[in-house]
Amino acid sequence: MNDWYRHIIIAPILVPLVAGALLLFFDERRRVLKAMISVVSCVLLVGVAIALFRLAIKGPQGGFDGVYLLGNWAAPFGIVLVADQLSALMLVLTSVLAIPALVFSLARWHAAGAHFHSLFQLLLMGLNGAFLTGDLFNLFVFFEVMLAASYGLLMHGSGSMRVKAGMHYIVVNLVGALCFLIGVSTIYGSVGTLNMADLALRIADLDPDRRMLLEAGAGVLGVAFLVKAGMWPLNFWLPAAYSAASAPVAGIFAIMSKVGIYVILRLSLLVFGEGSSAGFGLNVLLYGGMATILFGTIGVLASQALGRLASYSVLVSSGTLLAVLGLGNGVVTAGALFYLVSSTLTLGAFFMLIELVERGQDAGATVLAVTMEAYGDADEEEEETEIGVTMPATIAMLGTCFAAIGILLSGLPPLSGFIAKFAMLTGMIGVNASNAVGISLSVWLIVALLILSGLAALISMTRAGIRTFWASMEGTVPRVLVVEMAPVLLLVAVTLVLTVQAGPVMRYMEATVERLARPTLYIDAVMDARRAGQPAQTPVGATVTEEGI
Amino acid sequence: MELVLALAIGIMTSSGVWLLLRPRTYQVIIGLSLLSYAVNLFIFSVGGVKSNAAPLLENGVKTADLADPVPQALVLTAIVIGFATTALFLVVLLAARGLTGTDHVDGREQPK
Amino acid sequence: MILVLLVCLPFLGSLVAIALLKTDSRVLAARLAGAVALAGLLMTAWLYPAVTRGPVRLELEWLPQLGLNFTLRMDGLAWLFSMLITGIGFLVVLYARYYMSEEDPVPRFFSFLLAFMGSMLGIVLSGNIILLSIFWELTSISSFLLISYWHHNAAARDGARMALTVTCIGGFCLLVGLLILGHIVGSYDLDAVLAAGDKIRAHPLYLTTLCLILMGALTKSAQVPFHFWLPNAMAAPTPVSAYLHSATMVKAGVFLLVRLWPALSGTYEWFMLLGLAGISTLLLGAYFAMFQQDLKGLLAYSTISHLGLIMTLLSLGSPVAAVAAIFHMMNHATFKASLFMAAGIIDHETGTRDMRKLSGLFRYLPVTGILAMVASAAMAGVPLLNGFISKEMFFAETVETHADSLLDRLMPYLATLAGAFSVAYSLRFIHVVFFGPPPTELPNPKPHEPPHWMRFPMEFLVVACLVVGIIPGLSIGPFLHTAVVSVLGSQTPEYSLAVWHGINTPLIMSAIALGGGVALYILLKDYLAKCDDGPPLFRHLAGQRIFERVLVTVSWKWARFLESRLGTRSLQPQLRLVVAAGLLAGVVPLAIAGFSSQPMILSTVDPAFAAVWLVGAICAIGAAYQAKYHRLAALVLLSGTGITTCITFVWLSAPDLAITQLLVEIVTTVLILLGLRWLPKRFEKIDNSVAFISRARRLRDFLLAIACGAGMFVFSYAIMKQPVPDAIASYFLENAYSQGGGRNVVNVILVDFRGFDTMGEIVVLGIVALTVFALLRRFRPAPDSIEKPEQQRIQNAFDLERPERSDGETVRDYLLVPSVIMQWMFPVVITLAVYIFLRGHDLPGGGFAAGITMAIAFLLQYLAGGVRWAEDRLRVLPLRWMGVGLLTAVATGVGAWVLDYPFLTSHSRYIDIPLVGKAPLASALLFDLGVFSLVVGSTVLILIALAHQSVRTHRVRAIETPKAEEL
Amino acid sequence: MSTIEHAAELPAWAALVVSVFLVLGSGLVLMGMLGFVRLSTFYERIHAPTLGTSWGTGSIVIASMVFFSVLSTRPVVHEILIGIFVTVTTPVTLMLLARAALHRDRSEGNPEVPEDSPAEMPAEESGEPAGRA
Amino acid sequence: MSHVILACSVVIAQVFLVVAMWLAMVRMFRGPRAQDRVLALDALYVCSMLLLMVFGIRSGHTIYFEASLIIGMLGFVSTVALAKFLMRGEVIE
Amino acid sequence: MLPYPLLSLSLLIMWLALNGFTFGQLIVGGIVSVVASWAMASMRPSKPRLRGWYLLPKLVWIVLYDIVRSNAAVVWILLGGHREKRHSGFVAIPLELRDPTGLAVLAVIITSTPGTAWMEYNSGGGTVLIHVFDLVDEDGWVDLIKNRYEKLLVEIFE
Ligand code: NA
Ligand code: NA
Repeated sequence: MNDWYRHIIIAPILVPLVAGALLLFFDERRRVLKAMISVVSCVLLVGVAIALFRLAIKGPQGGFDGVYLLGNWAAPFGIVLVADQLSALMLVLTSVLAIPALVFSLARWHAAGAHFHSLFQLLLMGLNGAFLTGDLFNLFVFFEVMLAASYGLLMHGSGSMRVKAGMHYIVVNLVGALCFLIGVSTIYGSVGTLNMADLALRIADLDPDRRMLLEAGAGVLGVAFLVKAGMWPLNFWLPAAYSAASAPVAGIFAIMSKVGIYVILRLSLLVFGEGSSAGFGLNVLLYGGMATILFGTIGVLASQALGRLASYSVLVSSGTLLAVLGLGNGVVTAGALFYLVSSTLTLGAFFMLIELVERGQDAGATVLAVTMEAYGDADEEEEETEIGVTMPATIAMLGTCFAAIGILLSGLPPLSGFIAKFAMLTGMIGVNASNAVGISLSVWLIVALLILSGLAALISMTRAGIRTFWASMEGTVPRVLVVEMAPVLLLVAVTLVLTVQAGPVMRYMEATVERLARPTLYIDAVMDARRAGQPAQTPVGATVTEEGI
Repeated sequence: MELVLALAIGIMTSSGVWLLLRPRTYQVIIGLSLLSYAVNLFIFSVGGVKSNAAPLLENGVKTADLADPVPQALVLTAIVIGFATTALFLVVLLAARGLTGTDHVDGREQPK
Repeated sequence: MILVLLVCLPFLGSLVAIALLKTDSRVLAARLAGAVALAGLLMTAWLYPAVTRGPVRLELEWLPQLGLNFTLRMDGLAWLFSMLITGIGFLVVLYARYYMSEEDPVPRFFSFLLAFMGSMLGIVLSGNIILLSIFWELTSISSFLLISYWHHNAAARDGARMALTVTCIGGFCLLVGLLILGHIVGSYDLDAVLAAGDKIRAHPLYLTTLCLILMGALTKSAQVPFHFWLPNAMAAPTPVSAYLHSATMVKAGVFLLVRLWPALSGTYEWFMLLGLAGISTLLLGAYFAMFQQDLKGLLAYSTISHLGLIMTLLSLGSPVAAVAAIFHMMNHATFKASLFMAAGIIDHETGTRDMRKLSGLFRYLPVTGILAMVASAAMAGVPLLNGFISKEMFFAETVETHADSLLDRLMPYLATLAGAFSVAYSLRFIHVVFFGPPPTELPNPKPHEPPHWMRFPMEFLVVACLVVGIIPGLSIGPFLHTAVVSVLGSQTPEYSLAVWHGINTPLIMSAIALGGGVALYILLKDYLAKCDDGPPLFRHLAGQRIFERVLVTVSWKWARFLESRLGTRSLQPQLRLVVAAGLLAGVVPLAIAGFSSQPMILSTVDPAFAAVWLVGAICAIGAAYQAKYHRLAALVLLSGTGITTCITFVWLSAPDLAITQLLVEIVTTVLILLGLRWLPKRFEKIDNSVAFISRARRLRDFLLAIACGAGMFVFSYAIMKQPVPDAIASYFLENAYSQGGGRNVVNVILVDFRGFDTMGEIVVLGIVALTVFALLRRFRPAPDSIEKPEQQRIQNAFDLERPERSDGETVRDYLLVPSVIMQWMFPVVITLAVYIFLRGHDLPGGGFAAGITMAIAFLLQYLAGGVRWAEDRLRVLPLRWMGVGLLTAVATGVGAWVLDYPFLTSHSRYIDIPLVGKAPLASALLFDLGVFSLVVGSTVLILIALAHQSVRTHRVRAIETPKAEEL
Repeated sequence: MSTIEHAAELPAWAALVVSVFLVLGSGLVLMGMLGFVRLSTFYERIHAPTLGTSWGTGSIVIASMVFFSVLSTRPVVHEILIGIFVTVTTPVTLMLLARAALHRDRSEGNPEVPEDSPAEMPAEESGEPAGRA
Repeated sequence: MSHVILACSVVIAQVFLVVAMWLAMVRMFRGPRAQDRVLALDALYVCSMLLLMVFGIRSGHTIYFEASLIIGMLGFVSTVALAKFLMRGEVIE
Repeated sequence: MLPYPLLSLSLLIMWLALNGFTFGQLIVGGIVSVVASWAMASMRPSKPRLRGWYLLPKLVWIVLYDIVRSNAAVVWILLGGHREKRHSGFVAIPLELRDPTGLAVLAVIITSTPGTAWMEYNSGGGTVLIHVFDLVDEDGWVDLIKNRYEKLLVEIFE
């Protein structure tokens, strides 16, 4: 542990935590300062994430094993953080989404309630922790950190819609958390470890009774992740929650459903990748994912409000990922990772754009007005009126962004949505599909659903776009601030970059999947990680104990 | 002992699930509390059941005889998180009740 | 590189044009567009010599591992089409420069037009079939933007949407088809695909890929039954129609089939699918065209019909037919573009396109009239015009036998009939518009010839029709040959483009068609003049209406129905599902593995323990039973279960858990009580006649609850019967003291081995406190809860009505004695908290338990004296406590970095304090201090925030009543 | 029946003392709870648990103190804190509950409970004038 | 011998206390009023506390003492809150 | 430094009872008890003046004795002794004691003693309403409370 830069692995967790804690010392009135702390933290996070990303590319060959032994306890006894390519990818994605969402909130949302920035930072902490941890129970803890922060953020700004949606969201996720606990403890009870690598190692020679329990535990655990990932029929909370959340919050929520996916991907390949429990639960993912795509598609078509449309698009995205992961096909999984990145950014941008678009239709304004009601709180009345100038060509920009998002969602060229869909399809039925096996019925079904969902997105987005921009926005130009427009543009621009740089990006995804497909690499890295020296001070009592006990 | 504990967990789970599925927010919060008792006991039970073997190191006690400390640590974390989420849910149900005027979980009486 | 420029220049031009949006310069944008088109034309022309020697290729790596590269490839066919796209593009730009009106945002128009041009060039130049499909979709998108250019017009919006929807459906199918094609061939490279024709046709997936690719081609080329979008796209500005809907975009479908002709054609399936679609489109299009009253509608159906003709030619699979198809594509582009321009001029000058209003325009627009007449003649297949030659070739091919079938044998007759129709509508177009009495109902009563340069594109195209019609071999011949060779390669047949082949079957068919057409028009003339409701027989078969109805039904009605059926917005069904899923997930693996409850070694049952649990279980059931109507009773019973759980923890060797559970229990009870005040009153219903449905629902929930309980019972029983495999527990037990410096293993795990979990856990608590605070700041009680509770009202009224009693005396007396005791408990509980904190590392206790205890100390003071009393005396700054706690925990962790150890590495040592002796000092203790501080802060914040609501509602009341009491 | 090995070295007198106090204390608790269930009015029932909180608790505290003191051959007195705090805190609950019950009975007009007004108290019962001492 | 006496008395004490808990629970169910239930809860707390003390004697460990102490010192907090709620309809005014 | 010496002392004793007596614990306990009594000072309670603190042992003895006696009495009643004659009822007792701490001690005594329960205190009239389990003679009770407890408490606290 002599290389100081190894500590960077924990930085994605500590930076937002410290920022969140520091924010508590300042009064709500000191908004500028709070915003600055928050922004600095996010910028740091991007830097840290990119640094980790570069280290992860170097990999073990480059002298970076990516394992961090917390408290200097060797695996499996202590908690380890593991920054491999997949984690690094998710970290970068999180931070790239976080900055726009945060900047967007600075226009006005961060002032719509107390402690926005703290909650935002702690949400990032939870997300990053969930992506980094290599320990099942620690994963639970970070899930809870993330969820708790998301509860607060979801209801940020209050209002009947948000609180109702928040209540459903909370209850369902509480039950999910209970499932998580049951699952983790069953796994501990049957295998005797909480470390994921150790678990993967021990699962190889497990007697049948224990294996049975382990699988039952993993099943219950899976329910928790599937609830989070939004698999049908466990996902009805999601449209309500995501569409009720304020725009920047919904924007950052775009990555939350991906946490469930991430964990499923991680565990299914690590723990159930090989051995006699191999492929455990894949069918559930496959068919559940397909059902989710279908449900999401139906919802997309049936949605009148843009917020619900976007939320159902989240489901489509989740369903696609689940179904594709359920195929258990490495080539397709690489495409799925690309899709994960692309769709997360798209949805993030979409949620933020919706507010801007709807502002012209005075829907968003009323929501805020309800919450702004001065109900005996004098300190809330000083709500500043919106300042700033309406940008030139606002409508054109909004329209362009809307179109771009429509194109992204329906998987049309030229943006990354197409590349993502193509990358998955080509692995299923295209050049990269394995020729020997032939193409199974379920693959055809997924292909059909992918196409259908794209089509549904197209139909709904054109319907909504026409209604919003051409049929009703005549004359009323929404007041949009630069800090609100820029995040959306930035995210769309990132998808453009993803398209142009599809080659290198895909190479990274393939390398990631390749590494995931070889769990021994992960296991060895974790289990062989060396403790830093010996503890500087052995307790004096140590010798006494050995005699005494 | 195992049988008693398992039965207790089962009964609390049943009661909790029943309440969880009721339409009033108060029923749900009581149900969630019951369920978290059940789950805490479940986590605890995973480590096996030992009486009078608390994992406190004292001179002359063989460590192998002591109860498994890991589930206990997990339960402690679970208790804390359960407490936090119960508090949160309580406040949310109050806020929802204030905003919607009803204590129905869907924020309105008699959903179609 | 010039290929890249050729494709990219229009897109660049498009971006530049959109940047001109603010400059209001109509002319500038048009000039830019013209320049781009002209440059494209010149570049294409310049490439001709190279193309004659073989395809010009350029490959840029893009996504090589997935077989998608930016490959451009220009062969003869692509060259011919590039010429067409850039050439007609240039003419259309010229035309549009005059056509577009002052009010329109012209730069946008040209921007879209250029984007379209680029996409179209991309299609024809793609050397990778996936790249082709990318450009294919781009044409759909840009055409959507062009059709909806006048988006304030509902017809334009609907037409655009329909075009987009239909072509995108096709586009998606095409993509899948091309992917499968790539799968069969093993590459997406066009050359590889074209070289693998035999392999493709022999593959089991051939039919699938063919159908999917055809879906793309048929939708794009507006073939029956997907033709309906094209007439609706006529809401676009006429230059768009002239460009997209005659010359270029609709040709993409047939172009694709020509492109893939070597790979896909020549099978029976190919013949039948294309033939059926083509011939029916040919006939129906022509038939519908006759009955149109809108000039552009007529042209649109005519276009559909001609595309059907091309499709039919392609279906035949013979090389000569392919030649004819390519040739006719060119011819159709020239005469149809000019006709659309004519229609545009008429519309522009007269203000209408309705043939019932138009009449005798020849006297106003003689030049336009002549041009239109020549172009119509070409469309009708009159000799000495380009349309005639390709039509002759078509007739000749239909006579041949290709795949012996009914369709094959019927083809000559059907072709002739369609020919007659086309003569009839061409004649009608000219006759109605230019001849007859002077018009009376024109919106612009005095039409006149348009500016010369607006007419120039038409003139040029009509001259082209004539030149090709008279000297085909010298004009188009070589270029066509290059194209044909590029498609057919060694299969290139002998063919001649001569005008006169002698009197043969095709000529007779032409003559019949010509004569029949004239006769048909004369017969139908009067009927058509009055016909308002479309063609007879097919009046009700309006594809558009069917499509819209289907779309609305499927994408709206069904979707909404299914959404409500497959989803729910209520909480209970959701929970039911999640719970059931959890149950299944746990039970199914057990069932699959064949779980059996084998006889097991169990420790003996302690009757006292069992008896205690009898209490716990009954309390749990009682709580479940009472929670609806007797909230307080349920809470009390819940506490009963809680205390039983504590006893269990003690009994089963977990004193830490018992303490924590107890403390949490106390705080939770108070919390729930604090909340209870804001819930509505609920009285037990006397009415016992519960509806059957709700009773059934209850039964289901009951069974589910029982099942879950049984599941958990089995699950926990199964798990308890097996000891945990020794892995990490013994390590903790053995090393807690030697390496963790503590005797309480649980606490050492919490603050050292797994201290990171604890850090996360306190963060959760902190977050929740913040959320609670934020949420309660906006708290608004329900109307029926704003009032003070009944008890308080009674007691206050009692105090008020007695003269000897002061206001609030009842409550003061009530709390007088208890509050003394509660106050004196304050320092005692603080001492207890310190005690619990300090002993944590070695004995049950620790930061969390101590924190809660401390919070209870504060809580007691609030209970004893109320909010204002307590806050007069205590200034707890919960947020500070929380911040300090978090930072302390982090700082402890980071402190290890200084010694170059990982985060949270603990250091413990015993230090000698004078007089006191050895005292343990572990960094873990500092960490625990952070935990303590955060827990105090969070718990107090939650409690205070809730308690404050009672005070706040007084304020609300104060605001509501004008005579506000001073606070 | 579980045997108590660790108590093997306990002298017989101590075991006897501990046993007596244990049985006495728990017996008192049981008696109290029996009364708690059987008594008919709330005001009567409120007396019953005090058997447990007074000498019921006291006896068991003494038993525990004796037991551990003898066992570890040093005075173990911390149990006395339990006795003290139970004695001090239980009345708080009882008082508050009793007053709440009074309030409820009065507001329901129950004739069994006295009216809430010192003025209406019979003169002979307030032997001295209510004034400051 | 001494530990047999002790074991007997411990068992008797446990049985008495558990039965007392049952009785408290009976009152908790029967009510009839909320204050009866709260009183029953308070009694249940005391019984539990004593049961834990007896368990401490039975196990010979003092580590279970804190749980009893906390019930003894802080157990009244929740019942006080309940009682105050009954009297005032509100826990903290 | 020491706002409530007696409190600090009690806390120190409590600390030592909890942790066992060592010199180290004495120091730590001392610190803790002082800090805790400062915390108490911030609550600004009505400061009790223990004038007759020497009478405390006597009071404790009387109370313990009475509790034992009334325990027996109540047990006897519950076991079925003279059930038909027993009747319980309220007794209002006028008090001179006004010191809240003294009242609190009285309330604890009355409530802890089986057979009597503190019902309600009226600060206006200075009367307390108690409930007696076995009420034979009302005046006897008034007399008992006033003479046996109140007098002593007045001496101690006022
Ligand atoms: Na008590
Ligand atoms: Na009493």
